[in-house]
Amino acid sequence: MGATASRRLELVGIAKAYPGCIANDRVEMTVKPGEIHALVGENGAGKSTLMKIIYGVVKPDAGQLIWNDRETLIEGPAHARRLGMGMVFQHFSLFQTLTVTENIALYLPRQEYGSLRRLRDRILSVGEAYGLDINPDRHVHTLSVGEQQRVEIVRCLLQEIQLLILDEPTAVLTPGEVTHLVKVLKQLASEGCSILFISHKLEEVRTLCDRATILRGGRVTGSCTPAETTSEQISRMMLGDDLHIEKSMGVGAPGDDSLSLEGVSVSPGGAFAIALHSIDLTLRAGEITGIAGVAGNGQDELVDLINGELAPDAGKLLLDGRDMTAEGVLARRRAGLATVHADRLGRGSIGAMSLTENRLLTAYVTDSDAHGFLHWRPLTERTRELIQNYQVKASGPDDTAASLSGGNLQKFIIGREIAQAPKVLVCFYPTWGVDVGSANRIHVELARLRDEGTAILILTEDLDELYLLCDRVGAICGGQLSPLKPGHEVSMETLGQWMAGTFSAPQTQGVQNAH
Amino acid sequence: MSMDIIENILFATIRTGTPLLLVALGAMISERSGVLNLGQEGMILVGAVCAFIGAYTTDSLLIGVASGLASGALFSLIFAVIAISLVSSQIATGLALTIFGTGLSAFLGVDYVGLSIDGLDEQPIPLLHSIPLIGKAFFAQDLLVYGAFILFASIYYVMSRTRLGLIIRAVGEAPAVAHSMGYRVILVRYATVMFGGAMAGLGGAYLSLAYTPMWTEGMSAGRGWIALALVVFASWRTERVLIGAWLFAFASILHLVLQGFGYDISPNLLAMLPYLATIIALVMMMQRAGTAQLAPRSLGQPYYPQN
Amino acid sequence: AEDPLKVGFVYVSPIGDAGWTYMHDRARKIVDKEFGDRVETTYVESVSEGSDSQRVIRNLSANGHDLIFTTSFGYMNPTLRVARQFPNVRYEHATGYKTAENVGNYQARAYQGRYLAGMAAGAMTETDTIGYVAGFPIPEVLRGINAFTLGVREVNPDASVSVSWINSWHDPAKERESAASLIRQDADVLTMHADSPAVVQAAQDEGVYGIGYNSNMKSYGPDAHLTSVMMHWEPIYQEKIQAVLNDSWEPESIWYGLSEGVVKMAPMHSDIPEAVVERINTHRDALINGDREVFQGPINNQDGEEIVAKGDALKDQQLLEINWYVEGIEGKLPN
Amino acid sequence: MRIEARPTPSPTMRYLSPLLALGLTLITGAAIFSALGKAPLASLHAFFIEPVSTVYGLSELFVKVTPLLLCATGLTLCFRAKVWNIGAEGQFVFGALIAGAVSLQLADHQGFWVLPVVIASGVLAGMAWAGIAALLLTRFRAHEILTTIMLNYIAIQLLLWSVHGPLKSPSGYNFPESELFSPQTLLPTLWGQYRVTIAIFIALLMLAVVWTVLNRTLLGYQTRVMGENRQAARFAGFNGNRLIWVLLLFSGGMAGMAGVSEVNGPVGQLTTNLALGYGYTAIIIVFMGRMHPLGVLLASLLLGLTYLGGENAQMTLGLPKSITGVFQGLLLFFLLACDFLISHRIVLTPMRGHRPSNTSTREVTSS
Ligand SMILES: Nc1ncnc2c1ncn2[C@@H]1O[C@H](COP(=O)(O)OP(=O)(O)OP(=O)(O)O)[C@@H](O)[C@H]1O
Ligand SMILES: Nc1ncnc2c1ncn2[C@@H]1O[C@H](COP(=O)(O)OP(=O)(O)OP(=O)(O)O)[C@@H](O)[C@H]1O
Ligand SMILES: [Mg+2]
Ligand SMILES: [Mg+2]
Repeated sequence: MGATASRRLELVGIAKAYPGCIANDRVEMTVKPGEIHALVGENGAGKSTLMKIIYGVVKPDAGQLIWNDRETLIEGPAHARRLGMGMVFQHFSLFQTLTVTENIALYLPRQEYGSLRRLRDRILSVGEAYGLDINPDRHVHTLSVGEQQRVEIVRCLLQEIQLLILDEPTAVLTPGEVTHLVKVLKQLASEGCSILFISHKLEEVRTLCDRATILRGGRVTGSCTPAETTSEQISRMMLGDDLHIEKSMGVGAPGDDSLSLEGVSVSPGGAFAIALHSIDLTLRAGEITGIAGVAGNGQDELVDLINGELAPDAGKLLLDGRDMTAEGVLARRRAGLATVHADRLGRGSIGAMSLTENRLLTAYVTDSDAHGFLHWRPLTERTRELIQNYQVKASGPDDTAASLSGGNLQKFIIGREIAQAPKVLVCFYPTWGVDVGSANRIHVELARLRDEGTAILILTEDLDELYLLCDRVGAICGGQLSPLKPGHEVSMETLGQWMAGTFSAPQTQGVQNAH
Repeated sequence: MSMDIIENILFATIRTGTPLLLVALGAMISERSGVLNLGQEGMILVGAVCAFIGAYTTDSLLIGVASGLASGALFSLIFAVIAISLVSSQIATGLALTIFGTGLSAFLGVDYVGLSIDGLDEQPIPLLHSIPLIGKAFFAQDLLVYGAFILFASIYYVMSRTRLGLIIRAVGEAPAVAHSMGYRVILVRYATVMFGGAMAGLGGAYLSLAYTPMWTEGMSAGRGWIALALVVFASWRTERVLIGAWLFAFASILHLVLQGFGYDISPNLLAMLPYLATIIALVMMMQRAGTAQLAPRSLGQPYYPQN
Repeated sequence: AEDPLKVGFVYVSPIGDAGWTYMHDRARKIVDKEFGDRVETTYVESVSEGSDSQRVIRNLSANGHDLIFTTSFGYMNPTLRVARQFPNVRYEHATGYKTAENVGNYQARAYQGRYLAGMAAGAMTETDTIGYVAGFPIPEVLRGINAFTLGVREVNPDASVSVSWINSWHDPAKERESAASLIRQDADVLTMHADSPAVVQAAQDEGVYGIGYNSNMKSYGPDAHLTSVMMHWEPIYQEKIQAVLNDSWEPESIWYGLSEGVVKMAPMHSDIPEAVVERINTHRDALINGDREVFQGPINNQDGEEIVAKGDALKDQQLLEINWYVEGIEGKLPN
Repeated sequence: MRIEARPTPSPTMRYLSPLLALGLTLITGAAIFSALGKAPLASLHAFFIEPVSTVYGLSELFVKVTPLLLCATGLTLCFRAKVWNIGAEGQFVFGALIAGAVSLQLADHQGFWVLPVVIASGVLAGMAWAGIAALLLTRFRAHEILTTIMLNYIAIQLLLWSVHGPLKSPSGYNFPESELFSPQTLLPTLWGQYRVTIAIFIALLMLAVVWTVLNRTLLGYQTRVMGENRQAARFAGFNGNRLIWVLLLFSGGMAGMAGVSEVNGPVGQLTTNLALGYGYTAIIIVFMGRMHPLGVLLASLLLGLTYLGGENAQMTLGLPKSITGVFQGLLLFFLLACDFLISHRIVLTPMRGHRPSNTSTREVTSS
């Protein structure tokens, strides 16, 4: 029946408001059968919300949805699945402690659930048909991110699928994996399945997609045929004309060693942790070092280790030449280390507390008096300055961290750490989920800090950012660190191989955890 | 030690362990779905008093058991509404449930204190009950004990083999994900909490209809708390709940056994045994494996679907 | 008409349907009815023996009560403290040992009943083992156990009594578990010194005999119930209220038993042979008439040493302080 | 009607919700009273007003409040950091036991130092008892809710053992209670025949200290961060284990002090009945007072009142004692439920925009 429809999906006047913001504002769009349709837009433009509405996870406040030419009210995800939709969420929707088969079983409707043994066979055969091989018996937490995504896709393919929604599927993949995914998607489209594809990577959109719809502030601001449009033009549609982006960040002038890891190893702390294998890493003053890698390859552990939350089993950590291996977080902060964690609301800040209190979270090292008393007035004043200096959109120091948008909170946190004039700054995903304008401001600040002689380490998945900012680049995979080389000496392709665990140096240890 | 004595100790262990088993199984199910209900003690008491009133006024033990079950489930609904729908602190709400349940049961039971009924009788199963050593313990008990065995087996089956069990585990693991897949997290949690309530009510019914067929204020005597500890000890695994319940039951009758053998240890010191045993068991449990990963990952965290 | 005399009662537990507080309240109702308009009674139940009791007693005092009965041992010191502040109010404290100008105390010679019950038990046991579930090892309880054992040995010198301590006055589950454990040790007659009828119930369920305490516990074990040692407080309450009405109240320590009708035996089980009942009755009459005492020599302690010589008997003071077991009790005395 | 999350918690509701909860409790209470055949207003009067309508009544309220407030003050800090010390009861009992033992030892000593030594011993004992839980938590990661509850039962058995054994009064006819403490070991009362002791001032003082710590010190800040987000605390370099120790020892010490305030106050001897559930009630108080010192003070007064009210209702109305527990439970439930209104609001307007009709699938007239 799907094949006869002229429109697989049409949205008419879809609107959705959250308290305090309008996520979707009278959105209209059409998707044809067999079409790969991109949805692009800045952070918070409402892309994910729109997809969730289509998939029935979120109920719209107004508007109609037309599915295969019939107006349809999606009652919920189960209903959407019955209609032939599948969705891979931006933040994966897998249960970490269950096996692949169990995860997929939960996804299927009751009548299709059958026996787990039969389901297991089906998973294997679908995987084979699309080149998506996964071991159905493994627990999800033992899978790499790429494998987890395969699970998500496979479970959509178990049914006869007419529309596959992918929310930023490539953000977490190595270049090789992206190539493979593209192949799978093209195969699917050729079989008549429509694909809705969200991505911030405009080049990808241009090569893969037949059609693109651009969202801004919840509204459709245009649509285009990506192959015939430049990335520049698409950016303008997304962000408006008044955007100014600094294109170059200059280069660093490396000085003395500030932080050195010498043969540091860590055994996995829990079922979800990755071991680090004899990491050697030296950061130099006035230089930015960048480490690429797919999430979950040991970045968390590396950051925790440097921050002092995780004690190494072997090896040494030197800060400014002093052996700090046995010291805790506080001692390292006193010695001039600052860390920006990827988990903004989970670790970097406390949602329910005011910005003043949030600034104190790391500034207490310098800002409490000798007797352990706090004087709120000067603390508030300093917070006000911070908000001004970094153009954080907030009404004042008393705002809670949770009331800030992701990008603004990130600016606040980075500002907080920079204000402490650190000798070493570790930045984990400095611009994750931050829109282009704010990201640029953060980049400029980092470059300025570098010029003032701080040693900076950046861990990111965003290769553009990496090449833009970093003097030396490398990658981490399965808890092992690739060689670090000046950015211009490492091609995108090499870096991709490093991210996949193939380092140019001869391999001795197997990489078990990631793949 | 003669066979006879061992047989009798086993028998008493199973009997004493039954209310713990019932309550702990219920608590385990609701914790598996991510809800930590500290109101077990209150639910047991309400179950016990309602079971007793039901049985006394109608002269039917069956109605007694049913009212214990139903009252426990209904009573837990208060918790469900406040902690699940109104996203209150589960810890505070659970404690409130215990306090309220203790008061309410005493209040309801005022006119029933010390009244007597014919409790549940033992129903030996032909042939099986004469198996040496274990026959008496497993096959010469009352119907509620057999009921507990059956419930245990069903729960084991449901949790490990069925889609329902999978859904409960999924909800406890990541409620937001379960919601996004179309599972009614709130409904599941209501159901598991009420199931927990029903089991606690049944545990209460066992106390007031079989174990000591009468109603007395506070007759749960801390069993609710011990059941909660058992769940942790069992690391949320059905079969370990059973073992834990029996171990604890044994520890708690140990002082009677020892007195029987004429050991001269202060009964007060012996009465500490079960609690000490619980602490030691907890510590050992934690040493063996990080419970952080054994516990359902959303345990104790309120979830409110947003859409 | 004259204002009625206001009499207050403070109870340690809920009144319920059996047990210590039940019997006190039963007595209260009897005197309330008997004195009619001349007396008005109030009670407060479940008053914990900690600092709350003092407030409750004081509130009763301040509310115009003229005579207050505090019916649990733990009320002794609070009663004395309040009494100092209310010299015009009279207080009667049950089971204690202190008196003051306006505080008297009263006790029952329950041990007399225990002795008779022991005779019944001794006659009915076939295993020669009798179980005794007991709360705390205080003199009151030890007197009961000793008297009971003396009664047992009076009719059956081979029998022995096993005591199981539960460290609680009221914990039916424990009482029952103890009973079960005693039965496992071959006991075929059970009695208890605790507040609930759980032991009699257990006896009924397990098919052995049980002896009740405080109130008549026949209804809890129609087949098992040999008899009960019953506490009837109404003679004391009558006497004390009358004394206040007559303005003749004195702070004294009274210790009433079978003779005054404070201790009574419930009807004997029909299984008990006629001859045994006869013999029990004879002993009862002797105790009432003062022809004999329960603790009259010769009495040996557990180790076989003679404590009371033939012809002697324990004095009240010795009874109040008793802290040893008589011969025939299994196991050691705790602490 | 529809419920929606507020963008930011409502400060007005923060103050209004406890009042609303109190109102609902009173209404429900009145309903219960009339269901029991009592005049609702007179009953409420007997429950909430009469007990404190005399100076003596008021003084007794403070007698009741003293141990509650002391326990609750310690728990406030603990709970702020989400360290769930359910063991104030055991810490209370153990503090009382040791303070009692020391009081008995010092029965024949005179001197200004006697009372401070008694107090210190009780406080230290409470700390030691809480220290066990701290050790089990920090060293073995055994959950404090469970260990502290088990320790409560153990402490009570220890008390029973002591008063049946080593601390039993030699002249007390073997009854399970200690000698009466001699006067120099007792906490001085404030005035006249009333039983309020200086411990109430200690409680109020410590409450002020807790307020200062929470609002004005780094320690208090760290405590609050711990409670909001353990991972953030760890990330920031706060020593979680040390904080757990500090908080548990503090609340244990306070509970121990509460024990002293009771045995060396109105009770004046060790008995088997010291554990009246103050430690558990204090938990409700802390939640009712939403972990704020002033709220805790108000809540302890209110709950203290429900106890006196329960006794009074028994005396004057013949209501069963259990009504107290029922009232406390109701109050807490209403409070927890009303707190929902701080973060959510009820919108009475119909939903914005139109929604597709109820038929799930319907042909669209294509044009
Ligand atoms: N559950 C929610 N409650 C309140 N506001 C929400 C909720 N979910 C999303 N929003 C808001 O709706 C807006 C759109 O969010 P959405 O997630 O759709 O953005 P997006 O385009 O997917 O952004 P990104 O590129 O960062 O993924 C944002 O301002 C967001 O803060
Ligand atoms: N779950 C939520 N509940 C309530 N409000 C939310 C929620 N999520 C986001 N918001 C609000 O929506 C607004 C936008 O949030 P969001 O983090 O998505 O910003 P954004 O538009 O993506 O900005 P940025 O580009 O800086 O990331 C914020 O004011 C935030 O307070
Ligand atoms: Mg965003
Ligand atoms: Mg998105």
